[in-house]
Amino acid sequence: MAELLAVRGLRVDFATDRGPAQVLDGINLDIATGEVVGLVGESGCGKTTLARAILGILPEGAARIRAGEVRFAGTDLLREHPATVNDRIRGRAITFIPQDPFTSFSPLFPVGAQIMDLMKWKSPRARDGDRPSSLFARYPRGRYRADREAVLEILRAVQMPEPARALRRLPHEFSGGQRQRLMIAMALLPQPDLIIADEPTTALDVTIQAQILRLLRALVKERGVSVLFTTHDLGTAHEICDRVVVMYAGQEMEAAPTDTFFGRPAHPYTRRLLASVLGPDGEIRDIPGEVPSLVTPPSGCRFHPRCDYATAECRVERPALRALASGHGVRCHHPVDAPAGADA
Amino acid sequence: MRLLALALHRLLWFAPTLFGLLAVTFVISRVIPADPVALVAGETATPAQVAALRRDLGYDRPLPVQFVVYLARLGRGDMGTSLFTRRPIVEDLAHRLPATIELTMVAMIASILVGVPLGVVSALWRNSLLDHTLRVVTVSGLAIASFWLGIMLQLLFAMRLGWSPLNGRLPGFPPKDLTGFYLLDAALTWDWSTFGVALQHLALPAVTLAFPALATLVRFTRAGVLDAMQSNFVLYERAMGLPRPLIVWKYILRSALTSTVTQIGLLFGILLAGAVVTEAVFDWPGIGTYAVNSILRSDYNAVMGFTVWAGVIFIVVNLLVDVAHTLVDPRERAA
Amino acid sequence: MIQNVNAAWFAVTRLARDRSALIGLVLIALLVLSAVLAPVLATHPDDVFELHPSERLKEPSGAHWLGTDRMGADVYSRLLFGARITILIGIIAVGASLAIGVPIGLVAGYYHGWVSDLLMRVSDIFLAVPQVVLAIAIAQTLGPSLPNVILALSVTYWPWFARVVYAETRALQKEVFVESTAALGASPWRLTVLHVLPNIASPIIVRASIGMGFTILTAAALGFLGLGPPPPTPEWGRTIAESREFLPDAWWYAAAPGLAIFLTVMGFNLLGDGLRDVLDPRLRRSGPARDG
Amino acid sequence: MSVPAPPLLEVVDLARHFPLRNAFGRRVGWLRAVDGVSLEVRPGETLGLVGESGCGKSTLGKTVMGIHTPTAGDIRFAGREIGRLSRRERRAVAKDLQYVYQDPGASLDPRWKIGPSLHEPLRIHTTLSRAERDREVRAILAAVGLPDAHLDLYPHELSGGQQRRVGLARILTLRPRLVILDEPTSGLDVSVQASVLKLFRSLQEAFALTYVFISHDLSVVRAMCAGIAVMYLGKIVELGPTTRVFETPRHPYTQSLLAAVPRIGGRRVTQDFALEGEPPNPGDVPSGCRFRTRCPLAQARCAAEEPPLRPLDGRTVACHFA
Repeated sequence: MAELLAVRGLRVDFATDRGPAQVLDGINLDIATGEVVGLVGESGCGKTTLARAILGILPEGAARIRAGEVRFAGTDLLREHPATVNDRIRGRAITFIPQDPFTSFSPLFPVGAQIMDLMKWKSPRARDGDRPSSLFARYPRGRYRADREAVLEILRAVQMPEPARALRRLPHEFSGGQRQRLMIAMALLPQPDLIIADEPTTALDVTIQAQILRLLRALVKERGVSVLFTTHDLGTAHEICDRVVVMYAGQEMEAAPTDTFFGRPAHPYTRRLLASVLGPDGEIRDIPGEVPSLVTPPSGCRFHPRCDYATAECRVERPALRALASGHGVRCHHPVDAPAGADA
Repeated sequence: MRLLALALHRLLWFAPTLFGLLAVTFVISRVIPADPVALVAGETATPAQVAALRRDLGYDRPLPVQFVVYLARLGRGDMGTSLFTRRPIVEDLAHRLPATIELTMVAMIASILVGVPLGVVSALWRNSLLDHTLRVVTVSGLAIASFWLGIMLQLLFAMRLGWSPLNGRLPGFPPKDLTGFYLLDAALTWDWSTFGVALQHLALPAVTLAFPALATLVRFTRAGVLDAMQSNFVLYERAMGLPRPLIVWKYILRSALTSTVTQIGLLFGILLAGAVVTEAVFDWPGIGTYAVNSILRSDYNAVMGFTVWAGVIFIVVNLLVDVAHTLVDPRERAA
Repeated sequence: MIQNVNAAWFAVTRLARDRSALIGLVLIALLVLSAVLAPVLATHPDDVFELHPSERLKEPSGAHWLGTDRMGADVYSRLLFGARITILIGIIAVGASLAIGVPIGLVAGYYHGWVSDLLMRVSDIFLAVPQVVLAIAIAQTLGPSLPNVILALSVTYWPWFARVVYAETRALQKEVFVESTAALGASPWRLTVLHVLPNIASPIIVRASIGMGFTILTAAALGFLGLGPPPPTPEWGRTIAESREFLPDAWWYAAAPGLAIFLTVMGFNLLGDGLRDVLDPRLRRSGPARDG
Repeated sequence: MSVPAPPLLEVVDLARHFPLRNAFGRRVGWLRAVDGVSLEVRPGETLGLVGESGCGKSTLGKTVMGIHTPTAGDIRFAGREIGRLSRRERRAVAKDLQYVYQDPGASLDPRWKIGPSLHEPLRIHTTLSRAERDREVRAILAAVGLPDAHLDLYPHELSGGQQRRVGLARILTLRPRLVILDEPTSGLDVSVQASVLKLFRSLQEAFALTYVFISHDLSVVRAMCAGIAVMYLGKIVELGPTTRVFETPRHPYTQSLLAAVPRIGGRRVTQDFALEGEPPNPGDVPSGCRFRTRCPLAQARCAAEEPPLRPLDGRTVACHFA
């Protein structure tokens, strides 16, 4: 499969009262065309920061990119001219599905107005000469009609009842599930190559989540769009992803195709994490210790203070990413080679 | 529909609030050490004359009775007679109302037109030199005594530089009386020289009055914009690469204005309170001067009249603000 | 107790780091200093009561730093003594407003029903008319004197505190710790006095600081209109009114007390803003965006 | 089999309705958050209350706790009716019946040190001396696994996990008999969730607690509870032993709910997830069976007739066609 996105050695610091926190510490991530990649990890592991760094919307002032590159279809987005990225990449080649569909619409405008604002600038039919040059420029008539047709069609695709009427309604008149359907529609409208979905089902009830996951996977597979799907819920990752990357304290610990990731996880953290998911046996297994501070992270491997397999080497030497099999990488000195659950 | 419901709901509170306000003012104005009747009758009046006058004015009856009589008259639009000018207070007030409204409106419009954009810009470039400068200006605006600011402006622009008249509303004859607002009347009758003179007279009091209101508006707008910039929908719009001017001047500004609109009621309070003192400084022939003079002369019917007027204006403005808020925020409008 | 002292000290050091709050603190310190040390700092301490017709309306000079007034008194010395009146008015009026407004706001905020509706309606009535108007009416009714000015300001300012306390109490009732302490079986008295009040102290303190400034402004306006303490009390607002007939020549006569009012009110406003930033954790700058 | 212990908590036909008002403040209808719920909890048992947002499970918990007053029905705690007590009497019941919020850490007053916060329940409900209270507080603190030194700290000086333990300790100082846990693991990461659940289990043993466990997370309820009540729009649709309900769910809603949970390993469960639509507005519930608008089995009878809970296969189910 062709490489679409490649993040290499990305380091991002956040200013805090106690000094800079290394929220992303030399992270790598690959997404191939048409692939759904899950980015899993616990609160504070940096998955949202990574998603925002790729989009280029880290909080100004607080966040600082120290090193690395974000290569998208050959260009390094971090070094490309910001105006060009905003114009051609963001909202066109890469789109976004936010975590909270309740607050991601402006409450003051009908959703139709907000969708058409997006289309005015980000419609796939907008050629360079056809794009409005300023804020007050008119929406080209012919394109408006075509764009509106496309909007109605995509609303039908996300199973929004009465699409034409829905456009006239205000965001608060929709349920959470419907709003997330609108968000998915807006992410698909510019016909992007990559969608970044940041915990898009966390705020939803389980039956609605199931509907949304089913819908999202069907739509992106049908259109061949790549997706980066961040979640803290391993079950959700299993449902939707082709490949899963697990993060811990700002680093990727393991990346593997979904079956391998859940079937033969090699990193001790991954194995512990999977074991803590409640199964039908009623066993409860936690991970001893707490997530480390990112201001003063542990030396060597960041997981070593909580790891059963830690040796002197782990305390001193930071493990490099190593390939166990095709598409299966692990950042560990002592990867485990056994099916999941064998050591639990 | 929802709008109507809201307006009616507000009106339900109108009567009790006004009643309470009247009761408070009435008690304050009648339980007084000085005897207004004796004051009106003059120093040379005999006790019999004073007593006759007291009976005339109805001041000899028990307080609750006086209050009921007053309310009944008020219901017919009769606020009584000024003890001092001996004219109906309704007439006095109506005569002076346009001057105050003209001054207040000009100050209000000026502070909105200047304050809102400054607030937005200040938030967009926060911690810039401009932001810091504006912060000093706004903090000053709320710390300065408006009567002193007025005097200093008079000192500089009227006395030293001679750029503007010292006080008053207009020398000579006013323009043809259409609305009572000189600026408007002059413009309507195409009398641009009168317009200019009226504007000159209006400038200093309007600036004096507008300054604290402007400071309040800048602060609220700045806070509102900063709030909106933190919201998730702005993050989403940035993530989708929408042009920054669109995000700022459409989505953020609109969101910030919904809360600023609410502040306009407060703003009006600042202006009305300011008008009382500002008019006194500039000899502006409006309600404020009338109120101050009436108070100083213990002309209690007139004081009551002013209080009723101020209370009604206030309640009505708050009602309008609620309605405006509903218009600005479509969530409120939806059935 | 020690913890409280530490907490207070912590707040002060944080305040000192906020530049505008620091300026506010310095201005207020200067005001208090001038008031307390007025007899020492004044170059002509007796001028508060004495007349020197020969020295009338002298320009600022080495002998009279801020010039003299229509009675020939030293403007600078009278300003210092005026600071005492200003502080007195501010503290007593705000203190009395707190004493009336806070309990009313607490009761109205904690209980739901007609009593709280009534209490809030009453404070709304007071808020319906500009404070300065109501204060003028009351001060005039009672006659111009210092206690009457303070009374007029207290009677008209308490509703602001009642409103703030009411709103904060209502907001706090939705907090989990209040609801859970109630579920634990705590009595209303315990809940309001031991839990609610300490947690709404910050907005009350902030409001009190800004209220000091506001009250001082209103008091000056009353003085300006001739409703303040009668002469020869060196009240700042009255001084400005007196100076008007000698303008534009005796500009210092009008400028100096106005500046004094401005700096004083500015001090309280800046301090209030700074306190809001320091005491209100909701407005504290947050750390990095949290995941999840 | 011996005679079962009498239930500690008995809820009979409990209802809690909230008035819906229009813009004029006039009542235009009722939101029937809890509408005729009956259940029993025996001493030492853990009953799970599951359902999606808006199903009324939290309202049920808060009504039992006395935070809401019941619109109708009885709440019997240890044989005594507690739904209609005066406020003062009701406060006294709090000693035996406690409620744990979603984040127990948030139940601590931010301006109070841990020590006074832990003493407070004992000051309210007992006449113990300071020294006796202190002994009790230290014992409980040890039971939740925290050192004495924490007594002198403020909540914000503790980590989130420690705050949660203190919040639980505060409730346990009264040695309650029944504890209602309201979504205690919602929003937690799986590894943290595991340690919290472990703590609940050990405390239940140490203090002989009875739990009512409210959660939207089926796997958590499955791990923690012996019995389970599934709620939909203010009603219980299925009630029975957890293993039975999970292995052979009989109500179509329970079936959908279980089918919607993503599972690790095997095939994707959402691929063939069948339930369509969203729950209706709880202010305007459908006639008859409330689930019929989304139910794959719905027939004419379901709109006309409300299905009662009836015993079936070792549990009770409210469905005509289960």
